[in-house]
Amino acid sequence: MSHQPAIRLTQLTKQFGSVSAVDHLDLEIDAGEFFSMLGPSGSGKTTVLRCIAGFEQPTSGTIELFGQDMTGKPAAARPVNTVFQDYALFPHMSVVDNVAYGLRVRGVGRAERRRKAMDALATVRLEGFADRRPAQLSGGQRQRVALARATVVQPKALLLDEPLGALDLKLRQQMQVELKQLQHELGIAFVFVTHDQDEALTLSDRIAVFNNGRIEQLGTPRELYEHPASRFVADFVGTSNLFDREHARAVLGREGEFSIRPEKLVVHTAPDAAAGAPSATGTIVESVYAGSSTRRVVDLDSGLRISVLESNDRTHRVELDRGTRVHVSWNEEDLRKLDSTGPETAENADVPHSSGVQERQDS
Amino acid sequence: MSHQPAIRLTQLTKQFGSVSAVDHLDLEIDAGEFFSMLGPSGSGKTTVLRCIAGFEQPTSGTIELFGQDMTGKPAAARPVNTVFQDYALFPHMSVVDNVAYGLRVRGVGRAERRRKAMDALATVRLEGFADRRPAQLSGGQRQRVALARATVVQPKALLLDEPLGALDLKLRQQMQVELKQLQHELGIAFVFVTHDQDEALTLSDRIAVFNNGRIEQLGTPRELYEHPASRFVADFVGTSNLFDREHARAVLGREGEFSIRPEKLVVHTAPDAAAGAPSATGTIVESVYAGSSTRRVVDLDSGLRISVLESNDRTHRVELDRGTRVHVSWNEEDLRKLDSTGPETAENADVPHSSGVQERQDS
Amino acid sequence: MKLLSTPARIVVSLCMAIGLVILYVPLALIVLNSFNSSRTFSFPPPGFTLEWWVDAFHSRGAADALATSVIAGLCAAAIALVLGTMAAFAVQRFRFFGRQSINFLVVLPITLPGIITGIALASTFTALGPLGVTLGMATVIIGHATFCIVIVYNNVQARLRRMGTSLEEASGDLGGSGWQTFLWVTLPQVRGALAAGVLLAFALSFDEIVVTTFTAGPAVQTLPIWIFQNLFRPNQAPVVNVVAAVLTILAIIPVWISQRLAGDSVTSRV
Amino acid sequence: MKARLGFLLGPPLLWLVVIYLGSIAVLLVSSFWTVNGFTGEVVPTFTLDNYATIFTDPLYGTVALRTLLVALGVTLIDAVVAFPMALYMAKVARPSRRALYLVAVTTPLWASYLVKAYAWRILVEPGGPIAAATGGYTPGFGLPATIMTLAYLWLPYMIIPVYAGFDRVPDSLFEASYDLGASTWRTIRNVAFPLVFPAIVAGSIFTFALSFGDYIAVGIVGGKTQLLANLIYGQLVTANNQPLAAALSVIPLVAVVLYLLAVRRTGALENV
Amino acid sequence: SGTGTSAGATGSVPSIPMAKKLGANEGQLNIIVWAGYAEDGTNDPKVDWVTPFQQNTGCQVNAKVAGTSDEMVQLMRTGDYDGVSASGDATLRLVYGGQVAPVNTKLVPNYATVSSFLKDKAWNSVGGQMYGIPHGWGANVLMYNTDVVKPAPDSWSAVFDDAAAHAGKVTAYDSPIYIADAALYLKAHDPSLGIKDPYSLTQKQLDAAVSLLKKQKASIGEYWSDYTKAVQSFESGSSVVGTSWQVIANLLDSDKKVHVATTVPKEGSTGWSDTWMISSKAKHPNCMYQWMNWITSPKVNAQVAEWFGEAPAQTKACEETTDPNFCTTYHATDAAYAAQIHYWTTPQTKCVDGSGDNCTPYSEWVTKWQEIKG
Ligand SMILES: Nc1ncnc2c1ncn2[C@@H]1O[C@H](COP(=O)(O)OP(=O)(O)OP(=O)(O)O)[C@@H](O)[C@H]1O
Ligand SMILES: Nc1ncnc2c1ncn2[C@@H]1O[C@H](COP(=O)(O)OP(=O)(O)OP(=O)(O)O)[C@@H](O)[C@H]1O
Ligand SMILES: [Mg+2]
Ligand SMILES: [Mg+2]
Repeated sequence: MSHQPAIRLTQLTKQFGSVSAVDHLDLEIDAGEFFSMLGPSGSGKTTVLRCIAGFEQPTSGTIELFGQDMTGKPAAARPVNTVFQDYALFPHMSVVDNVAYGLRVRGVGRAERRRKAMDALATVRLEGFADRRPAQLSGGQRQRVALARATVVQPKALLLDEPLGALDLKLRQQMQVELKQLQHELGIAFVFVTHDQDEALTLSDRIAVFNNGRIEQLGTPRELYEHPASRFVADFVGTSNLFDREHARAVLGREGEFSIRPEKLVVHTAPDAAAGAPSATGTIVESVYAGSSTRRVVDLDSGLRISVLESNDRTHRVELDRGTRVHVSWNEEDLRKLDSTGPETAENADVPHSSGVQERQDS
Repeated sequence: MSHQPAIRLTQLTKQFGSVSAVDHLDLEIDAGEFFSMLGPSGSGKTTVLRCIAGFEQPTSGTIELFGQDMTGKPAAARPVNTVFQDYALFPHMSVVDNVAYGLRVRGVGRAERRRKAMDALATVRLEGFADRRPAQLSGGQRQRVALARATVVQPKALLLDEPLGALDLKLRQQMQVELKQLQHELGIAFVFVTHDQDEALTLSDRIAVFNNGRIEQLGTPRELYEHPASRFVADFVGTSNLFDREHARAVLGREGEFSIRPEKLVVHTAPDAAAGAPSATGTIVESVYAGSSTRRVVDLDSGLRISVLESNDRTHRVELDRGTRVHVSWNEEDLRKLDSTGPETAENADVPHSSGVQERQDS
Repeated sequence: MKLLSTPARIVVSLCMAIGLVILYVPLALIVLNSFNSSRTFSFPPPGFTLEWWVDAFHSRGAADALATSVIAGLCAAAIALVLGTMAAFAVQRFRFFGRQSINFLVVLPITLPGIITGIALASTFTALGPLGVTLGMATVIIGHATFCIVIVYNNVQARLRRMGTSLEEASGDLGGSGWQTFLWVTLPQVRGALAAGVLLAFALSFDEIVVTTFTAGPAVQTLPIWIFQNLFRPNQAPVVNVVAAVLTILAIIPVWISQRLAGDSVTSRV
Repeated sequence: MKARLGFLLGPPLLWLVVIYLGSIAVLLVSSFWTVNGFTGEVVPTFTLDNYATIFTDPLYGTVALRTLLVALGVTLIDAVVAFPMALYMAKVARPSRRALYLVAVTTPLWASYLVKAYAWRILVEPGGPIAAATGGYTPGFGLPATIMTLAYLWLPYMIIPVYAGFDRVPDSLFEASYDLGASTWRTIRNVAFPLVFPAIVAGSIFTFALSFGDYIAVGIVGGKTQLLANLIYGQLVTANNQPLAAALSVIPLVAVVLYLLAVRRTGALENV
Repeated sequence: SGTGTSAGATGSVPSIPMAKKLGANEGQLNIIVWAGYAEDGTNDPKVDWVTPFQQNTGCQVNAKVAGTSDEMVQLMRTGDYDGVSASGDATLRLVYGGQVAPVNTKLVPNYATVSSFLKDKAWNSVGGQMYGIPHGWGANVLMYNTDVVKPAPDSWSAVFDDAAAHAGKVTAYDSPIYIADAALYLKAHDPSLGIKDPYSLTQKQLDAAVSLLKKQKASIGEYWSDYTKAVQSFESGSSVVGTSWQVIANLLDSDKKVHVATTVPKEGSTGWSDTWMISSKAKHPNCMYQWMNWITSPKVNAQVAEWFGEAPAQTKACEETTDPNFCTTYHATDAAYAAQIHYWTTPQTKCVDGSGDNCTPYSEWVTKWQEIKG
C-alpha cells in the first residue's frame, strides 16, 4: 500500500439551505481498510458518502481519490462504486444484466461482459440466479447482486450506505460475515455507513463517529470503545455508566466526569468478595436475562442508577432478586475520564432513568 | 390474577387458500404477563395476533378472551387493542385527536376525552406534541403515540406486532425499556410479536417460538435459551455451536446431537488451565472485537468450526492472534442434547462456514 | 381481512352494482338502438334491423372521419408525449424557481372549459391568418396536444417520483453517461407510464368535440364532428349509433392495455 | 445542469406559454374590443362596454349562477356515487378483480360523448326506459336531466382518482379504527373520507370544469334550459359578437382558476 | 378579422366585381352546406350527386356542414370557402359584409327555369342584382299531434295565446329568427303594433314579440334545433304541437308511432329559401359556378330536395322525383302557397322591407332570444 490515501477529504462542507449537513470535515481513508461511519440519524454520514461518490457537489472543500482531485467530477468518472441502501437494482433487467451494466456502458462486448458478470455472481454465490429478475430474489440475495454489480467494474474503493439496514437480524449477521470476507478478498477500501454500533465494532478496521456533520472521534473499534473521547461517543458506542462531577466525587472519590462500561463492573453479595478493588453499595432494581448475558440495574446508595452486564458463562452465579443489597466493584483502570466537550445528544438508552427519560427529537 | 387466562386459543387454525398460516394452535396467555411470539418470517405470528384482535376470522378453533368466547366477534367488540407495526396513525388528525379517537367513538365528551388523551400522552411523555400531525413526529414518537392511542381506552390486553421493527437500534433499545415499564404500570397482558430474539429474551415473561404455524417451544426466556427443545429453537434463539452425531462422538465422546452456547466455552492457551473439565484443541481462525465481548472462531482439530464468546470484563486476557493453538473447555452440564425433530430452517449465522454459506431463499 | 362489516359491504357492493348498471345502461341502449328499426331511436323499438350495421360498414364518411381522428389523436398524443415527458423530467429531476407553477400551467388547458380554449385558439389562429396559418389538421392537433400534455405529464411525473433517483444514480455510478442512463435505465422504467399516458391522451383527443369545432378547418372532419353532424339527421343517426357501439366495444382493448402497462395502482390516473 | 434544464423545460413552456397562454391573452384582450354592428367586423378600440353589459344585464348573472349550481350539483352527485364505488373497488373487491373493475369504469369514456348524451335523451323522455322502469316517472328534459346527464358523462373522471386515493390508504388505518371500537360507518366518515378527500377534489376539477363549459349536452337534454357556454356560443357564433363572447368567457375562466387555486393546497393537481 | 372592408354602418353594399365569363375549372371546391346538400355517397351509396359532379368537372369537393345560419356566416368570414348554401337569415349579412359576390345568372343556365317566385327577392338580391342561385325552400309549418290536439288548429295561437292548453308540450325552433314567428302572429292579432314585415321590427314591435315569446316559454317543453330531436320529441310525446318542417312530419308518418298533421295557419308562416352564394374571396370561382349550375339542374335538384325534404327551386325537378307526388306534397310550384310564406331574412337597422332606418338588427334579436330563454 502506497503512502497515498485512497480517499482524502479536505475541509469538506455541504450545506442544504441553512443546514450544514457536513461541516469542514477532514478525513483520510487508506486503500484496503474497512472504514465505517457511525452516527445518529441526520449526522451527515450519507451526505459525506454521496459527496465521495459524486452524487452531491460539496459547497466547499475538496475530494481527492488516489491522489487525484475529483471535486466537481461526475460520478461516472470516479474510480469508486456505491452499494445503495435500497440496492437500486434495475428492476427491468435480469440479475446478470444488472451485474454486467457497468461493463456495458464501458462498451465491453456481450460475451465478455456476460462471462465477467457470471464470475462476479460466482463470488457472491448466485450463479444459479443469473436469469432471474431482482423482484424474484430475497433481500439478502439482492444485497449480494448489488455487491457483485458494484465490484465487477473493479472499483478502487467501495462505498456502502447502510447496506444491511433493510435485512432482519439473522440475515444481517450472515451478510456482515460475507461483507467482511469480500473485503478481504478484494483488498480494496470499504467505506461503510451504519448507525448500528455493534455492526461497526465487529466489522471495521477504523470507525469515524459522526455528530452534527463533524467527526466526533476517529479510531479503531477498541480505541473508541475503550477510550471514548467524549460523553457522546461513550454513550453512542456501546452503553456506559456515566458519573457526573457530583457522583464521581461521591462514588469514585475523583474529580471530573467519568464513564465505565457495564461489563467492567462486578456485583457481589458479600462485601469481602469485593475487597482489594474500589466498590460501592446499592440495591438490585432489576435483572434482565438476555441469554448469553444478564443485565442488572442497581441503584447505588449515592442515588446513581447504574447498569452491570454479567456474562452467563460457565461460572455459576447466584440468583439475585429485586431488592437484594449488593456491592458493586470495579478496577480503577477501567474508569474513563471524559472531556465533556461533545454535545449531549444521545442518551444512556438501556438504563431506565429514575426520573423518566427526557424527550428527544431525533429518530 | 384470577385462574382464568386473559387469552385462550383452542385448536386455532387459519388457512389462506392452501397455506396453513396457523395450524391447530393451543395457547393460554395470562393477564398481566409480557408474552412474546418469536419466529422466522412467515411462521404465523402476525396471523395469530390478527385472529386475537378480530381482524381475521379463524378457519377453525376458538378464541376466548377473559373467559368469553369471542370467535366471530368484530374487532370493535373485543377488549383488546393493537399497536400496529406501521403505527397506523390517522395522518389527517392531530396527535391528541389520534389518541382521543377511541374515546370519541365511545361517545366521550370533547373536554373529557381531550383531558384523558392528554393524560395518556403524558404517560408517554408527549404532552408537548399534542397538536402536531403524525407526519411531524419521529419514528419513536409515533410509536409512543400509537401506544397512547391503544392504551387510553383501557384495554384488558395489548397486542403489539413488531412495534419496534421500524426503529433504529438505539431508539429501539430505548423503546424496549419504555414498553416494559408501561406494561408494569398498566398491569395488563402484552402480546408482543417480534423476530428479534434479543428483544424477546430481555422483555418477556414467556416466549412462544413459532415455526410453520405451530409453536415449537413455549417457556420463559431462560428455559428457551438454556434448554432448547429442538435444534430449530437452539439455533433461532441465540447462537449455538451444534455437534451432529459424528462430531459429538469425536469431540464430546457422546451419542446424539448436542448444542452448547458460545459463552459457555472457554479458550486457554495453556493445556493445564483446562484441566478438570472436558476440552478439545483447535486453532484460532478469527477474533472479532465487539466492545463488551469478543467472539473467537476456532477450528477444532476434529474439523468442526466453533464460536466462543468472551466477555471483555475486568479480567485481563491475553491477545490471541489468528493461528494460535488453543484449548477449548466446557462444563458437561452446559451441553444440551437435542431432539432433532424440528425442521432446520435457521442457520448458525455468525460463524462463517469453512465451505461457504449455503444459499437460502428466505429474507 | 374483510375491511368492512357485512352490512357495509353489502351496501357498498350494491352501490357498485348500481353504479355499473348506470354506467352501462346508456351504452346498452346505444347498442340496442343500433338495431332499432326506427330512425329516431323511438323507444321501445318498433322493430329490429341490421340495416344500420350494413350501412355503417359502407359509410365512407365514418371511415374517413375515423381515420382523421386516429391521425389527429396519434399526432396530438405524440406531441403530448414529448412535451409532457420533458416537463415531468424537469420538475422531478431539477429544482428551479417557479417549479410549483408548472403543475398549474400544465393542468390549466384541460380544466378550462373547451369553449374557452377553442375560442382562444381559434381567434389566435385566425389572427395569424396573414402569416399563412389556416384552420386545418395542424390546428386541430395543436389544440388537442395542448390539453393532452397534462395526461402524459402527470403519469410520468408520478412514475418518476415513485422511482426515486437512486436507479439513475446507480447507473451514473457504474459509469453510464446521461444518454445511456436515459435509454437503458430511465426509459424502461417509465415506459409503462408513457404508454398509459399516450393511450389516455389519445382517448381524450379521440372524443374531443368542442375545441375541435373551433379549430378544424373546412377539410377536417374528426369522428366526433362527423357524429355531431350526422346525429342530428334522422337519415344518419342510426349509423352513428352503430359507430358508437363499435367504438365502445373496441375501446376495451386499449383500456385493458393501458391498465396492464401502467401496472400498479396509479395506473388509471385520468 | 442549467443547459439540460433549459432543454427539458424550454419546449413545453414555450408551447404552453406562447400558444396557450398567448391565446388566452388574445381572448382577454379582445374582450375589451367591440364589434361593428352591421358588418360584424371586430373593431379594436378599448371599451369596457362588454363588461358593463355582463354586469348590468341580469340575464348573465342568472345564467352564470345556474351554471355554477349545475357544476356543483354534478360534482356533488359524482362524488357521492363515486365514493362507494371506489371504496368497493379498492377495499372490498378481490385484488385480482381490481383491474377488471378499472377497465369497466374506464371503458364508457370511449363511447362518444354525443352519443351518450343522446342515449340519455332517450332514457329520460316520456315513455322512455326510465319512465318504463319507474312506472311513468321521469325528470323529462330540463335542468335535472342536464345535471344527471353531465354527472353520468363525467362519473369515470371522479371514480378513478378516488379509487387511487383509497388505494393509497393502508388497510391498517381501517383496522386501527375498528380496533379502537369504531363502527364501519364511523370509520368511513372519520377515517376513510378525510383521507380520500384530496382525491375527490382532484376528481372534482374535471367534473366541475367540464360541467362549467358544457353547451352541447344541455342542448340535447336540457329542454329549454341554457347555460353559460350556450350564451358564449350564441354570442360568438349566432350574434357574431366575439368581444362579448370573450368577455363572457372570463366568467368560467375566473371560476375555474379560482377553483384550481383553492384546491391547489390539497395537492389535488398532481392527482388529476 | 381586422381586414377592413369598405362597408360602413350606412348599409351600402360593398362593390365586389361579378364574374363575366367562366374560365378553366380549378380542380378544387370548398363549400359550406346544410347537412344533406352535398352528398357524395359516403352516407348512403345511393345518394350521391357529388361524385358525378367531380367526374364531370374535375372539381374535388370539400363540403363543410354547418349547423346553423350563424355558423355559416362565421365560416364564410374566414375566407377559406368558395361558396355557401345560405338561408335567407344569413344572405344579407353576407352581402353587406362583403363576404359574397354578385352572381352572373347568365353563367348558370339552369337559373332560367327556377321558380319565378324565388327570383329577385329581398333575401337573395340587392337592387335587382342576384347574389345567388335559389336552391330549395320550405315553410315552417304548424305541426300537431292529431290524437292530442283537437280540434285541428288553424292559427298560430295554438302555440301562443292558447299554448297553455298543452303546457309543457309545446315546442319551438331554437333560434333568434323564431322571433319573426311571434311577430307574424302579432301582425295579425295586434294591429295596433303596426307590424308590416316580421323581419322589420321597431324596438317597440320587437319588445312585444319578445314578451309574447316569454309568455310562451312557460308552456314550452323544449326548443328544437335539429330535426332528429324534433322527431324524437313528437314521437315520445314530449311535444304535441309546435313549429316544424314538412320533412319532420314525413319522418313521423313513416314511423307510424304518432299521428301528426301539418298546416300553414291562417296568419301565414315563416319559411326558408336557400340560395347558393359565391364567396368574394373564392379561390375556385369557376368550380363554384359549375356547382351552382349542377345543383340546380333538374335531376340533381330533385335528388337533393327528396333527400333533404324541401321544395325544389328548379321547376323541372318535379318531373325527376322518385315520388311522383313529391312536388305536390311540398307545394313546390304552388305560387299561392309560397306567397303565404315570409322567408327568413336577416333583420337590419335599415329595415329590410324598406320602411325606414329604425329597425332592430339581428344582433339585438340574438340578445333578446338569449333573454327569452333566460
Ligand atoms: N437533499 C437534501 N436536502 C435538504 N437537506 C438534506 C438533504 N439531504 C440531507 N439533508 C440534511 O442533511 C443532514 C444530514 O443528512 P444525512 O442524510 O447525511 O444524514 P445521515 O447521517 O445519513 O442520517 P441517517 O442515519 O438518517 O441516514 C440532515 O439534517 C438532513 O436533513
Ligand atoms: N392475507 C393473506 N393471504 C394469503 N396468505 C397469507 C395472508 N397473510 C398471511 N399469509 C401467509 O400466512 C403465513 C403466515 O404469515 P404471517 O404474516 O402470520 O407470518 P409472520 O410470522 O407474521 O411473518 P413476518 O415475520 O414476516 O411478519 C405466510 O406463509 C403468509 O404468506
Ligand atoms: Mg443516511
Ligand atoms: Mg408478521
